[in-house]
This record gives sequence, structure tokens and C-alpha cells, in this order.
Amino acid sequence: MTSLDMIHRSEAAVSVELQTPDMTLNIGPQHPSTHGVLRLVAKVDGERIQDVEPVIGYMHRGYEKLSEVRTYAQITALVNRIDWVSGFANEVPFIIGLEKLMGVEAPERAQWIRVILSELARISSHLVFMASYPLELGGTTPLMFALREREYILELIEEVTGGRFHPNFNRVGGVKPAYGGGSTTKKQSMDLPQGFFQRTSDAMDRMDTILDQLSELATGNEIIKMRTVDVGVIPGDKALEYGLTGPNLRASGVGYDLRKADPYLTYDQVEFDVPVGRDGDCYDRYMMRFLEIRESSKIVRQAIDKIPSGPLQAKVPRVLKAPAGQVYSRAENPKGEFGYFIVSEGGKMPYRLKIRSTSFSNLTILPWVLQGQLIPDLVAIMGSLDFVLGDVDR
Amino acid sequence: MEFFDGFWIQLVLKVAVGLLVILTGALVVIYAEVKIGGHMQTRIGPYYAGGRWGWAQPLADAAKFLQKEDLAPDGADRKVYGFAPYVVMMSALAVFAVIPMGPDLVGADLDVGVYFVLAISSISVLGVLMAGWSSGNKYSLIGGLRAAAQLIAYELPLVLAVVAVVIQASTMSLNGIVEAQNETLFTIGSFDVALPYIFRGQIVSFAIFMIAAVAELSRIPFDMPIAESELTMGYLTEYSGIRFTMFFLGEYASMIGLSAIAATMFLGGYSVPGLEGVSANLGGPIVLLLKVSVLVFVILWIRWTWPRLREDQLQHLAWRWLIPLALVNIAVIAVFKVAF
Amino acid sequence: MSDAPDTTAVEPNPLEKWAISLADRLQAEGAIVEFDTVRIAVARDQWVETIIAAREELELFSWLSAIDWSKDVAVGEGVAEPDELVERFEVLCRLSSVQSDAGAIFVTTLSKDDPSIGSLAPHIGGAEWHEREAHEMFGIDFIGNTNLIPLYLPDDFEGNPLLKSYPLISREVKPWPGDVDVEAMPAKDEDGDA
Amino acid sequence: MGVIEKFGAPKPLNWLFNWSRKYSLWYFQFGLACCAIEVMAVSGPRYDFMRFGIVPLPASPRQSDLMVVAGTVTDKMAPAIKRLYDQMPDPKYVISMGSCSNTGGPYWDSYSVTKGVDQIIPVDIYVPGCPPRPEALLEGIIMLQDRVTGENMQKKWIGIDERRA
Repeated sequence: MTSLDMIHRSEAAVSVELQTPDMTLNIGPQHPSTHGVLRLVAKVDGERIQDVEPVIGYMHRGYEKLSEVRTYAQITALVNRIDWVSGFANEVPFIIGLEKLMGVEAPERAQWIRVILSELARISSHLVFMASYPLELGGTTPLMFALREREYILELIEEVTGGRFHPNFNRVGGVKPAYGGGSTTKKQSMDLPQGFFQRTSDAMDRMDTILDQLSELATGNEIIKMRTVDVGVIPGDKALEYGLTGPNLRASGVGYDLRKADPYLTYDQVEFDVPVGRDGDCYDRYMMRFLEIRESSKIVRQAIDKIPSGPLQAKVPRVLKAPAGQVYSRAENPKGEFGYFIVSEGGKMPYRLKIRSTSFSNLTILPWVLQGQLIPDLVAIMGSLDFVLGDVDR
Repeated sequence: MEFFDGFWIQLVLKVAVGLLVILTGALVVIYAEVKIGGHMQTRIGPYYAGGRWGWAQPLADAAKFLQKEDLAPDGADRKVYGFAPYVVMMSALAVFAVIPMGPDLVGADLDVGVYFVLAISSISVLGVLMAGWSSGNKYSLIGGLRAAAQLIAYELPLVLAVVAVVIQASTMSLNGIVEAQNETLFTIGSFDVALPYIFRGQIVSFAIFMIAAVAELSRIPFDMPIAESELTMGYLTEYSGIRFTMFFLGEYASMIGLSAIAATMFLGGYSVPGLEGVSANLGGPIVLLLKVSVLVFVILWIRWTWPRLREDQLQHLAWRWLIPLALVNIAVIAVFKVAF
Repeated sequence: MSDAPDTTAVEPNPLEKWAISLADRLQAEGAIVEFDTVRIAVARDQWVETIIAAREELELFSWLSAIDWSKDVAVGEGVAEPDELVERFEVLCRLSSVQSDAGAIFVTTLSKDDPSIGSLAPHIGGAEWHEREAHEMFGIDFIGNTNLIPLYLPDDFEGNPLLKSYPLISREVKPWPGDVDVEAMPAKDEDGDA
Repeated sequence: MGVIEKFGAPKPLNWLFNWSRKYSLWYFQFGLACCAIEVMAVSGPRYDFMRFGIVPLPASPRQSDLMVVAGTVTDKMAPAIKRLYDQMPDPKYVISMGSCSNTGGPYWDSYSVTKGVDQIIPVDIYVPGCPPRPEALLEGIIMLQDRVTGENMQKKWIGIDERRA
């Protein structure tokens, strides 16, 4: 007997006492607000959620198993697609771990290129958030504005890597030699496209003005504030307990950013601020991303100034074999700490690859934070956690 | 022309012409919605349908929905489910019966026109509730209940805003209200100046009326009943094909309807200074159309700019702000009416 | 940790010093540092207590997972020296500090006969899903976690995919199509028994 | 519309019906994986599939004509996709977008991925790519529109599926 039947039947009981049986609302797996395929089984009393049980796994593709039957080079292609809005950022921790394992160090220019592309990926990921979050609150126009700007960022990524958002650009010991360099000599043609830095810094200038526009349209909007301020508050200790990282953790007042706390690549050579929130509500989580785009564009600008010339690729053996060992490497993905625990037994493929995906940990808090909220707030809270289902399910 | 004098003939003609005009209008507004919305979002919007500018997009939509399979879910209460769209559509269309488009161009010049309009337009709540209840879908049910709560909450400020106008015009006939606005207020030289009510102290009523109208239409920022990101499509979730079209057209028809009422009551309706006699009958509809277009545009503009409120915030707005404000407004208007 | 090569130099570097002192403070069995990764070996019956104690200084619960050390490898590569391998599960849990770059992976060993361990879920809310995942993927029981229902896979799915003995049927039906230097064709004698 | 099923629609009517379906493909807001982000990009200002009459309004399958299976279909998701497809009213069209939903793509050997959405629902157009570029999806949409133009409603309503023929 479904609960709806119960409601129909309870008509008779109205005169005796007003019964309101709990309704079990099944949201998803296809639902406009679930960013893909998440299912929530919510017990609701009217519009108030009493208990919610997320059902994930609709996008489970078995990454960890598939990685065990793929060579290291093939895995880089695969991991792009874990968190599909920031493909490049997924490669970075994996390749850093692998380089550590193999004792290779990428040339400095390659490291800077990784920094630039990571930050571009961060901007594009945050722009997707800036696009989809107002949409969940009902505003359609910020979506289009943010998507429009995202295209300019994707253009840059594509120019260098050849892919719009699954670049597969990292190689052990460097980055893939990009095509399209100016000269015909072989050495120069294996570099970034000509004029890339100019176009990138132009795009960053554009980004700053656009952020002002977006802040007028969305961030400063009273309705958005009404919908997000003091909604879905996550205190810092709860966030740590549930393993939240990235903007979600920083919104709760914990200023933990791996780019500062455990600098990788060349992040120790650039100056930037880490925005930290105060209340841990949806508005703070929204603002974290908003502010981080500005910081990212700062980093990109500095990287353009500081990038040295040189080779893109260190010498590595033709067949990639990692020596036996276990390494955990992590990086600050747009969504938080993204890590790979690589267990190698000396072969061409890892013996075990544990992927610490950000959104999975970020989503574990969902049942806790949704308790007692209203259905409209469910949408606001889920959106503010900014998860990607591929990153949750892997 | 004896043929046209018969009551039934006249009625059929009126209804036929009215239906044609209103439905065409609704289609135009739908087109405007996607096209203007597109341009506001730096997109092009429909482009290829019909050869140029995508002008035939709404026609294609309508013709397509005609061919769609008409589904009713197993758990649905068939009769109520089937009847609900007609209720909504009827309430949207019946409003037009009393809207004056010229001194003599009015479907039925009721003495209690205002009353009729308010009564008829609130029937749509019933249709929405029927749709939500009968669909046998939980989203529909929540959507229907939200719609009912919302429409009831906003019916009040709507009525109270209208009451202020009725007090000032001392009539409940819509024609009378237009004529009251057409009266010469003062003269500058030889030029008679008549001002619509919006410039005669009714600006607050107008604002309340428009806010409540947007809420009545369940449009952003008050579109919780069909909040896509929350309730899929709310009470519309299970409707397909021709029945969905009815709801869809009904929504846009009532958008025109409410805009026309607002134009009639606050912006002087069909009248514009200098248009009198026969030319008022000829030009009236055009004047009204222009005024309606402006209001419709504003409603579209809001839709494409703002996000939506939450259900409790919406109720909060209605009960704690709009209704008290409307009451104060009535008191002020009444005092002025008596005093001057 | 028999198979992990001892890369410790003669004089411990700061990271190793820290790791050893952490292991001492937590009364763990030992610490291994390789490739900047700290692993702290924990006795199975001390698991929950150690992790809770460690959260005093490593606040962020990062992840929990497991490794299946097995000789029976259906797909992919096995261990380097299968003859010396002790078949076992390793349960790993990573905690990290949010004040510094410190972080450690806590490791405990479970025998294949009795793959069960105390659950962290009642103490660390975030562990619940990770334990569900490990339960589903490896068949490890977490005693005290009341919600060990499948997390990822459909209800009628059988087997624990991340066990080394779990085959990928698709590969057997149709081997890797390209002539890339990936691996040899799957051996014929592998049993597709999930 | 039993008449049309028996005698077929006269040509102008058939044309009108086909034309209206061609330019009014309401797209069901439904995304699975990476490709869904590309669909978002296609709905965005630079590509804007609303030009072709793809209106991304309905969030419910009941009002939609076009389903773009954008992304990896897993065995857990497959029944839900089948159900959503069944909930769509006829006439309806399916575009399978991306390698994953065409064949399983990079997850061809996974234990949890359905190798091709055409195992569960009929597909009109396959768009290759991982993910397909927005231009590729637009091409797929135009191909679908061309296909709709040549359809015979009589056959369709009787139940002759030209896709299967």
C-alpha cells in the first residue's frame, strides 16, 4: 500500500482526528535537481523532511576495478571522467603520485602549465556551479550567463589540450606536447600555442567584469539571499567528521586548502588568498566559489608572468612501470581534496587504486544536513554542496 | 443585418471571435516568452521554425501537442483528471467577457464586472487543485496543494487592491471604471487632461495588484506549484498532449487577462486622451493591446530575471506585507475619497 | 607490511620522526613512510580506539577503504612475489590534519577467514558510507554499522567486484579489441565464477 | 485518431504534422554523465539548440518528445531509463549521445555499465564522441529533424516502427 493510498483512505478519519501519515517521496533517480542520477528517498510530513536516505550508484562505473586492468597511461584518460566538470584537475593528483612513485620530476614549465590548466578547470567547474545553483532556485538567466563565460574558458583549455573538458593532457614527467606552436622547427612546435598567454590574460580580464555582472544578477539578489542565508548550516566540526573538503569545508570556517596546506606543483610560488566562510550556510558555500574564481584568475595571471621557458617533458622510459610501493597523493580539486592511493607491485598496472573522490565525501553529510528541512531547502542545500554524480559513484 | 441580431448568433460570434483572438494572443505571448527570454539570456531563441525568426514556433508546438498521445496514469481519478484543464481554461477565458475594449466593444457590460472577474479567475484554483489531486502523483499533489495555498493567499491582496479602485471609481462596472479615468481632471489651456488611476494615487494598489497577479499566474518568483527543480512539474507532472496544452494556453491566456484587467483598472483601459466616439471603438482595442503588451512584457521580464521564493516566504509576503499594506491603502483612498 | 620495501634511510627525516612519534602516542604497531605517505599499522582490536584517538590531532576524516591481497587474480596484475604473499585484507583509513600538511593512513590486517572489524560509523558519521562501500566491494563486515546495505550496485548484484578473484565478464566474452600493449589475452582457464 | 490509422493522412495534413513535430522537439531535462554537461553547453548561448525548436522546458517526461540519453547508462539506471521512456507519450524520439550510451565507451569492460542504451530502448540517432562536441549534437538533432520530415504518420500510429525496419 503506498502512502498515497493511505492519504486517500484517511479521508474517512478526518472527522475523528486529523491524521497526517508520513508520505514517502521518492526523488530521482531522474530529477531535475539531482545533477544527474541521485535518488533520495525522503519521508516527508507535509513539506518538511523527516528523514532522507540517498541512494547512489546510478553512475557507478567501477573505476577502481577498471583501473586494475588498465595501464598507467590508460588510467589518466579514464580519470578525466570522474568529476566531469573539472577533468584536468582529476589528472593532476594521479600524475603527481605516479611521478613520486617512479621518481620522475616534471620540468618546471610543465608544472606551471599544470597550474594554469588546473585553475582554468577550477574556474570552469565553479562556473558550472554558478550556472546551476541559481537554476535550482528558479533563476534561469544566470545559467546562461555563466555558460557563456564557460565557453571562453573551455576555448582556452581546448586550444592547449585539444579537448573541451576531458583533456587527458598530463603525462608522467610532463604534459603532452601541445600542437600549434608558431615555428616549423620541431622543438618549438611542441609548446603552447602562440599567443595563448595573451588570450588567457584577456579572458581573465573578461572574467573579472563578468563576475561583477553575475554578482549583480545573482549574488546580490534579495531572493537568492532569502533562500540561502541560514539555510543548511554545517558547523565546522561536523564538516570535518564527514570528511567535507574544499569550498564546502571552508564555508564552515575551516581554512583548509591543499594549495596552501600542502603545496604541490608550483603553488608555493604564487600569492593568493583562501576565502573562508563564517556560518557554513548555503550562502557561504555559494560565495566561496564566487570568490575562488577571482583567486584563480589571480593565480593564472601570476603563472603567466612567472612561467619559464624550457622543455615540457622529462625523460621517461617508453614502457611505464612503477616500482613497488604505496603512495597517496592529493590535490585541491575545485570541489575539494581529490586523492589517489596507488598500490603498485612493480607492474604496468596498479595492483589497487583507491580513488578518494571529493563529492563522495561531500555527499555523506547529506542525510545529516537534510533532516528537518523543507523540500525547497532540500534543493538549495543539495545544490550548494556542488557534487557531481560521477565523482560520487565513480 | 437582421441575421446578426439574434441573441444566439451574437453569442456564437462573440465567443468565436473572442476565442480566436485570445488563443492567438496566447500563442503570441508564448512566442514572446521564448524569444524575449532568449534574447535576455544572450541567446537567439527559436529561429528556424517558419523560415524567419522562428515565428511559427508556437504553432508548431500547438500542432505537435495535438498529435501527442493522451496519457492518464493508472492511479488517476479519470473524470476529475480529464476535467481539470477545462476548468482552468474556462476560467482564463471567461475573464475576457467583461473586459471593455472600446466604449461599446465589450462582451457583456456587467454592473458587477469587477466582482465577476475576481470570482471567475479564482475558479482556476479549483482546476489546479483538481489536477493536483487526481493525478495520483505525489509531486502533483504537493504542487496542487501549494498552488491552492498560494492562490488563496494572493487572491486577498488582489481583491483588496481592486477594492481601492472601486472606491475611487464608485462603480463595479469595468466600463464605468474606464470612463471614470477618462473624465477630465483639469485643463491646460484648451487641452483636457484625463489621468489614469495609476497617476491618481493608485500606484500602491497597482503594485500590489501586479505582485498578486504574478503570484496568481504561478510565475517566477512565485512558481512553487510547478517548481521544476523541486516538484518536477508540480500539478502538471502527469499531463501530456492536448490537456497539457490547455493548461499551457490557459496560463498565458490568463496572463493576458490579468494584464488586461490591470490595464483597465489602473492604466485607463482602452482610452487614451483624444480618442473619442467611433474612433475610440476602432482604436480602443489597439490602445488596450499596447497597454497589455507592456504589462505582459514586465511579467516576462521578471520571469527571466529572478529566482523563486520559498513557499513560506511567499506566504509571509502575502499575509504580513501585502494584505496589511492593501488595507492601509484602502483606508487612505477612502479617506481621500470622502474628504475631497 | 612484509611486502613493502623498506625505504627508510639511516637517519629518519622529519616526516618519519613525526610518523614514529605518532605511532608511539597512539600505541600502534608501527609506522612506515614511503613516498611521503605515512602508514600506521594498527592492531585489529585496537582499530576503533586508535582512529578515535588519532582524530584528536588529525581532525579530517578523509576516507576508508581496503585492499585485497590475494594470489587468485582474475584480471590485471597480481603481486610481484605471489609465493611469499600472506593472503589477507588490509583496511585503510586516512585522517589528515587541517592545520598542517600532516596526514596518515591507518592500516589494519584482517584474515580472509574472518573479514570483520569494528565499525567507525557510530563515532564518525562520515565513515558510514565508506564502510558500506568496503562491505560491498570486499565483503568485509563492519560490526556495529547497522546500515550495510549495497551502496552502488543494484540489489540483485552478486559478488564483491573489488576482490582480486572477481572477473570482468566482458573481457572474457570479448577481449580488448585494440592491439595495444596492454596485456595478454585473458587466460583460458580463468573461471568466470563471481 | 482512428481515421488516420485506417486511411492515412492527406498530404498537407501529413506535412503539417511532420513539420510541427520537427520544430517542436521538447527536450526532456535529463542528464546522466559528462555528456549532460555538453547538453548544457548546447542549450547555452553559444550553441543554443532552441534555434531548432528544442525547448528544454519540461522536467516531466509526459510533456516531452525528445530524450537525449547523455552519458553512461549503468545497470542500476537502466530500468529507470526504460521507465522514463515508457512514460513519454508517443510520438517520441531518442538520441543516444556519446560513446557510453552508444556502446559502453571507455567502460566497455565494466561490471556495472550497460553496453549501449539501445539494449533497452529504441534509438533514432547515435551521436559518437566522448563526449561529443556540441556541434556533433546539433548535427544529430538536424539529422533527427530530417528524419522526422520524411515520416509517415499512418505507419507510425499503426505501430510499424521504421527504426526497426
